[in-house]
Amino acid sequence: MASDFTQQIREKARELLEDGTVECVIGYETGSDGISARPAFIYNAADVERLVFDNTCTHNLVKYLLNKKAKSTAVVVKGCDSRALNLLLSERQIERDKAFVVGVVCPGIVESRWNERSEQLQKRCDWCRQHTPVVSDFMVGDPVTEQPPADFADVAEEEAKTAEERAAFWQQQAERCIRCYACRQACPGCYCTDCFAESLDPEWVGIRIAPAESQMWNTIRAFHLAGRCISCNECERVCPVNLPLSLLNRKLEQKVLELFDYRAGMSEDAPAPLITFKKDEKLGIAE
Amino acid sequence: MSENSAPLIIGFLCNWCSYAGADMAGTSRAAYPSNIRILRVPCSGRVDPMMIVKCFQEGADAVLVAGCHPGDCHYNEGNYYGRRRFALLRELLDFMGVERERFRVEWVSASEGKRFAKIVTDFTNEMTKMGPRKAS
Amino acid sequence: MSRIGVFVCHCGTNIGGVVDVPKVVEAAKQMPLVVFADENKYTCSELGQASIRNAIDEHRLDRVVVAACSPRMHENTFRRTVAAAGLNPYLLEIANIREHCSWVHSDHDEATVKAIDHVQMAVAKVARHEALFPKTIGLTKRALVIGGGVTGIQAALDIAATGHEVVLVEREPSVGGRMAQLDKTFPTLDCSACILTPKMVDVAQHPNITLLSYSEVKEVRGFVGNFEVDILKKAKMVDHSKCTGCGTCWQKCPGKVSSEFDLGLGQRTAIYIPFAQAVPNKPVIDLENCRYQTFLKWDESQGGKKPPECRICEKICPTKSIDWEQQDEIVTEKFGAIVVATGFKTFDHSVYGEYGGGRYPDVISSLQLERLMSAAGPTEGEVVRPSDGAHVKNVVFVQCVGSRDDRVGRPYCSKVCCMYTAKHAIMLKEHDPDVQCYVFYIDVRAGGKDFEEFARRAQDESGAIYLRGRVSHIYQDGKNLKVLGEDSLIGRPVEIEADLVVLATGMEASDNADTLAQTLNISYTIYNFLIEAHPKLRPVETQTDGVFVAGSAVGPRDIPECVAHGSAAAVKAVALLSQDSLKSDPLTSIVDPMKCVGCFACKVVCPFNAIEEQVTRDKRTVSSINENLCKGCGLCVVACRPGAINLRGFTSQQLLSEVLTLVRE
Amino acid sequence: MREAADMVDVNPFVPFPATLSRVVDLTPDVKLFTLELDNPEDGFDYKPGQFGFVSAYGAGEAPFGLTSVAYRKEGLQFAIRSVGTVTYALHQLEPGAKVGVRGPFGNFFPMDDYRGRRIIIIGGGIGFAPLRPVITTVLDNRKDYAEVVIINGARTPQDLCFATEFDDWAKAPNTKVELTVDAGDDNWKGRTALIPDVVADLKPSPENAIAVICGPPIMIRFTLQGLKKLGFGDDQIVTTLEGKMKCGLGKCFRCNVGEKYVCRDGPVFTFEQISGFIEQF
Amino acid sequence: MTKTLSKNELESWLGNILKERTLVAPRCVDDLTLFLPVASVDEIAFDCGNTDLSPKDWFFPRTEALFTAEHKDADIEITPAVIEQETVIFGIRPCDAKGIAILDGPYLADPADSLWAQHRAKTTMIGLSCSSPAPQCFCTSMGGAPFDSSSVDILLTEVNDGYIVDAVTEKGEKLLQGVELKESDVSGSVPSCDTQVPAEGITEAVKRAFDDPYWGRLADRCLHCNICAYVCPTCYCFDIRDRTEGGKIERLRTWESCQSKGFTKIAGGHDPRVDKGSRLRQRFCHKLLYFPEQFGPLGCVGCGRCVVSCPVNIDIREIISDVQELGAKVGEGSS
Repeated sequence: MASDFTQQIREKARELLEDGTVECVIGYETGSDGISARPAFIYNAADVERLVFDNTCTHNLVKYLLNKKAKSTAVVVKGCDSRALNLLLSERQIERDKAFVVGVVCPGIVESRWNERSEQLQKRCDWCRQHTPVVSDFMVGDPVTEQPPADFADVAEEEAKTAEERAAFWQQQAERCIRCYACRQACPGCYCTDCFAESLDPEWVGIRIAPAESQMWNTIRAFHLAGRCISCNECERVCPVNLPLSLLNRKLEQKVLELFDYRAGMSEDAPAPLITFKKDEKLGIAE
Repeated sequence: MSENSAPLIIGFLCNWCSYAGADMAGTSRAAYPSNIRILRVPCSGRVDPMMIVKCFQEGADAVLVAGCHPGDCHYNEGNYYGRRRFALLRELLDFMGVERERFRVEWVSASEGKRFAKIVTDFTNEMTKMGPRKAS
Repeated sequence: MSRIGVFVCHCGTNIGGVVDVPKVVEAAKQMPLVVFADENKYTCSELGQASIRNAIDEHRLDRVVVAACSPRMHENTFRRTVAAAGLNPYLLEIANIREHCSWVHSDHDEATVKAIDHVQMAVAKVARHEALFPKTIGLTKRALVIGGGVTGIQAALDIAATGHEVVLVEREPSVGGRMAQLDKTFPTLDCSACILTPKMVDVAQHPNITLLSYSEVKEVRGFVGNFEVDILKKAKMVDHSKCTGCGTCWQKCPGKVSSEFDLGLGQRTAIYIPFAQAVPNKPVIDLENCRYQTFLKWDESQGGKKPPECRICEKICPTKSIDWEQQDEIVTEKFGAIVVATGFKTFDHSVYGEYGGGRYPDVISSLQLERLMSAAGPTEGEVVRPSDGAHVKNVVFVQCVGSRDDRVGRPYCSKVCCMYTAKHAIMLKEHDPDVQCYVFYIDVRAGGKDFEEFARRAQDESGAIYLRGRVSHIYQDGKNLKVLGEDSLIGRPVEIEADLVVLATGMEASDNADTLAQTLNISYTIYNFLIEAHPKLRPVETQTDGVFVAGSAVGPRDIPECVAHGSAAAVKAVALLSQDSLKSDPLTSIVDPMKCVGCFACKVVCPFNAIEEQVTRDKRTVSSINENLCKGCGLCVVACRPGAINLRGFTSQQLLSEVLTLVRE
Repeated sequence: MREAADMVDVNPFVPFPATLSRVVDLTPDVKLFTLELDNPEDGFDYKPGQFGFVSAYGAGEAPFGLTSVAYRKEGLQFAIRSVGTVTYALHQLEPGAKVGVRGPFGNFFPMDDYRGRRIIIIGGGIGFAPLRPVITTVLDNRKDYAEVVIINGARTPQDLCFATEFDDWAKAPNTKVELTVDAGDDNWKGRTALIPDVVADLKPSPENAIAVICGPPIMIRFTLQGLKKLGFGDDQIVTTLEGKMKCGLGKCFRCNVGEKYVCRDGPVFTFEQISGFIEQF
Repeated sequence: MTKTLSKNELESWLGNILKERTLVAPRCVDDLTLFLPVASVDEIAFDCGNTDLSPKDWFFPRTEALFTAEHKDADIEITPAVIEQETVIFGIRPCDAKGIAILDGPYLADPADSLWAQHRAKTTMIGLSCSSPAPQCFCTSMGGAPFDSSSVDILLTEVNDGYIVDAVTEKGEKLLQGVELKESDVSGSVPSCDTQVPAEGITEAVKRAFDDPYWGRLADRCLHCNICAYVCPTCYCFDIRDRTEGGKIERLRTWESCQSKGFTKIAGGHDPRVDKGSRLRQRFCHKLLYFPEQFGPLGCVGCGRCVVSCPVNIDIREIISDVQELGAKVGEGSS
């Protein structure tokens, strides 16, 4: 399967580069450990043989489309990642006609780190209900009927704790955070040129690399993604100190689903829940 | 934190309904505990969730946001957006250990002075019972 | 350089009695950037204000904090005070230590602590205030009135009377609206046409009024004082500049169709004026039913014999006014104010299956009865049965058809039905003493000058029999109708044989009221009635400055109310137009184009369409605020993740520094 | 090398305590701050072109070129434009306010080497500020230098720094002062042109000359080209670079251009040196 | 002859140390190993691999007050930060220790950074030879070795029944005073770190490849996530800002990264290093060109943390070989 996907992607890439449809193809290639994939930028048809697709292709390449300079780019996009396309289209951050989407029906992605590759599927794959891309110009693999995703057991588990325990838990996580902002840099939904976290005036987040600031950062990061997070889980994957960031996103995802019956990035035109409203909705606020 | 061990409550009141409601509480001498500190904002929809998180992160014990009743917003829609933001924010805060009780949203009209006083009184008592925030 | 002065008010004993004012003053002196602090017995008094002005000079204060009563009380007073001393009025902040402190707290120490905190917050905020200047914008001293019913006519005439230009847009070929269709008006029974027609003529002749009949409003751009409106002028096919309204054409036109004005009870020609007293009294051609058009549209393939070319009107027109080339055209006009008076339409009773669902010709609506009664109507005032033209003897009136009825989604009361039904009963009796009227009602609502007397008159003098109860069923029985109902007062079923049944159909918002509301960005109810800015205190204003509403477009109203509201709206419009320039509140949002990422969440949430798109030098599309539309709610500020938008007077910096004084001290 | 243990005492990040003695508005958004050290024995001997960090406690510190000359003993002067949080905070301060100052840092204009040479001083906007000490030094020792041309440009007449001193400068023998703005106003008598155009128009001779220029990057680029057209060699054109700095001590390596530290090896460089840098500036 | 210490003796020794000093050692927190203070010896993860974050935190803390200032009436009173606490770091790897040591270059150069100096003076490093170099390690290529003792005060080398103890410095000697060391002739067999990276002459190569489009291409996939800088033992970029609370002003220094956007943006708005390529190049040039030119050693010690942590697999070892090739090519071109 994988080898077959790889072939299809290479052929399409060659075609697109040769006929000048795109200047660059963003895909995956084998990394320096020889066993896991990394993002690859292919500019010449001659280099398409570098492209691969396997179950270590974890990166959400949509992030790279935010680089506005690229004129026309083809990008290899898994089902989950593809939701980011809708998000960015609806927020007018990318232009549809500049991006050629090579959609890949996702076979599921395994936990892998540099030089470590398990056969264990990533947890986001259990949550995933979008193995088939929602946007694509060329589809690799046959669309599958989506299975209902795993429930929010992880969230429930956290909620089972007392508030005090939760506070302590997050405090302890915050102590680890080094404020590198990798979570932000990897997130396709984080594209602000000036992030609130670096604003000096108003200074929302102080300079200290300390729990209070880290919590402020992580809370607002999550909230800015409320109803926008497409749960590709890149933030958590890249975190060098393994903060359970997905818990926050998931909590909000769950609530957004429950209160607004909304799932981010499923369509280009459905307005994100926080920029719309229903007059008579009951949200458990001041009722 | 406020000087005394009593809880520090920060209140964001929309100018058109709730701030006026608090004024009404004054004119009708409806007494309530003095812990609350009131900021005037044009609309409950102007209250940035970041501001609320900041309050808690900096050690406030509780936050009250009060705005016009749904349908009465001076700007027609402000409180509807606010309602959605706050509904989510409260969940997130609670999830991170800031008990949902500590973040209250109320609709208070300009005529509900007594009610405003009651809300603040109840809120303050509840917060005193809960005691100061534990972590961070 | 910030040099802040703090003025703490005793307000007699109102504040001083609880808050230790001298202590607050001392605390204020220690606050950063505060160079002066003092107390006053009554800061709002001339004495108190003078002390502020003096201190501003003496201590070169550039910002002022007044700790006193609610800003809602005296903010403007003190803005004027500092302005008088040469400071920008927006470099002032009020600390509310009366309503929010001394009046609600009894413990002196606690109240004093809180007062100090509130002063500290005000100081922190005022330090970040910036001088703001209201923008003055010019305005077009013309008004647009949408809707040529009695309300619109009244508004147009009143505005025109003050010397301002008015454009009156009417969808139909003639002004007059519903009132023109009425025979008499309650409770005075004066002839509707007789009192309306003169006003219609005035409109046509008034030098300040341009009447655009057979036209509709399509687009509205701009803002108060500076609206730009696209108006669709439907092709009349008749050059009104030549036409003299002699009437030859519509007398000779062979294309006959049922008349909208007479609600299907009469006929009109294809080239027509809706009714005799129409204004303008010049015809339009209804292309649907014009024979020449059918001739043009005809093609061999469909077979049959070629229809005649007709063009009779063209041939006989003495002034050669028929213009087959005319096209719909869009004209764009500028206005300073807009009055919306789109009126109402009557409820379509065909949804009531039990009343025959519109199948029985002799079950008619009360408006149809008006046409039958009207001397200018299809029967020249003879009240006869549509089915066979027989004179009527037994007439049953059914109230609340499409009113106070949840089943048909019309829970509201249409307000006028009780009275016009009484009027009908009285009039029918006058037409023919042998007539017997029965009225099935739920309540008789006769609140209004001489209304109750009028309703009684229908029963006492005209002998109408009022039966309290709903009609359960109406069916054709031979030539006549059987009306089954219940007299709930005696709790017995009643059956009445009637030769005419009149349904008191309620009022509904006119067609496309909602679309128009959207183009004007004003809100409307689920019944598409327009919503006023405040139901009691701002009855003709709307949430959109410069747009006013009047008449039954807002809800069921009778003629005097409509006229009154028409005049009211006119006054508001004139009050606006008689200014030489408008001042825009400077407390609006501003965008930092460098930070804006162009996601336009702000544009989505803005209730006032104040967010515009702008392309920067480096080719990015970013938001910019139309300060004339922005009302300063700050929704966009919160929607803006990168913090590119801020709200003057309530900037994030200011709110944050207020908060920090509380938590970081 | 010395043991860490021997270097623990002096904390180079602690500023000298100083007091604002004078604050003068130069332009709508530039103020001239004069600082007096609270403890003169701290010593702060500096040369034209050097810079210091000024602290507004609570807001932070930022580097500014000194606009005064040490020998005049007029206090430490900095022309500061309100652009960020620190400068904003400084602009809020009044005479008497306590501030901090670190320095002097960096190299300086080798005024002695310039003796006997023709000096062309070209400054744009706030970039003119660090050139003022050069002007003062040259004019105070007028005879030591040949012809002097001063070109000061800004967006508008109001934005010209040190306007009050132009006349005195112009009075000095064999000294020309040229003012230019992008957009003049009704009572503007001077030129309305871009600095590079003014240079092209004046055609200063490169012979035995030194051109000292400072201003926004674009202005520097085009002025540089202009001067080279006139025959100036890279070694005859000197500028003072601006880099993002945090320490001024050659530690944080934020201001580096290639292997060079603007704060320690600079800020004064000839274009001969700059073109030698591995990294483009 | 070598001196040795049994596991138990080691533990009791460490136990004594943490009585009067802060003992920092590798500790397992969830699924991470970090250098953290330990309250008791059994918290120490003795046989962990390389820690996830480098120990630089204990010399160059992620957040540190340079001094505090307080308004005293009309005056401002300044108190420079002083590091009182004596600290012992146990289990530091030779590569990490070297990382700290080479930072003396910039930090102790005149004028010395007194805080760094204090941390260095107050901290004793008990190194632990690298018994099993990880696949990402390449210390030997960077002039280090798994058993390099040059940068620690004491080097322990694990042997079957304990540790060989090598007191390198006076400080180390002091710390060992009163500890019973056995004489023995065991010799620690230390594996070499076999990943070879062609670092020979890399400085010259980088110079030649400086303007090559290579950097831009490499930056294509870079997220500028700063992880490399934050996990690196030799990255020492910092930011400085004030923080006020309750009238007390702290001037704080915190970690930063040359990879973050606007790192070099000046107040006027100009940013000499806007494009991703030049930003990424800055990091490698600093380590492989600028640092060695100024201070001698390469600015990389081959701990391999960035190799493992980089979410997009930007692998410095790959870069070094690429640049060598490029350099060679350019070299030919020019000659």
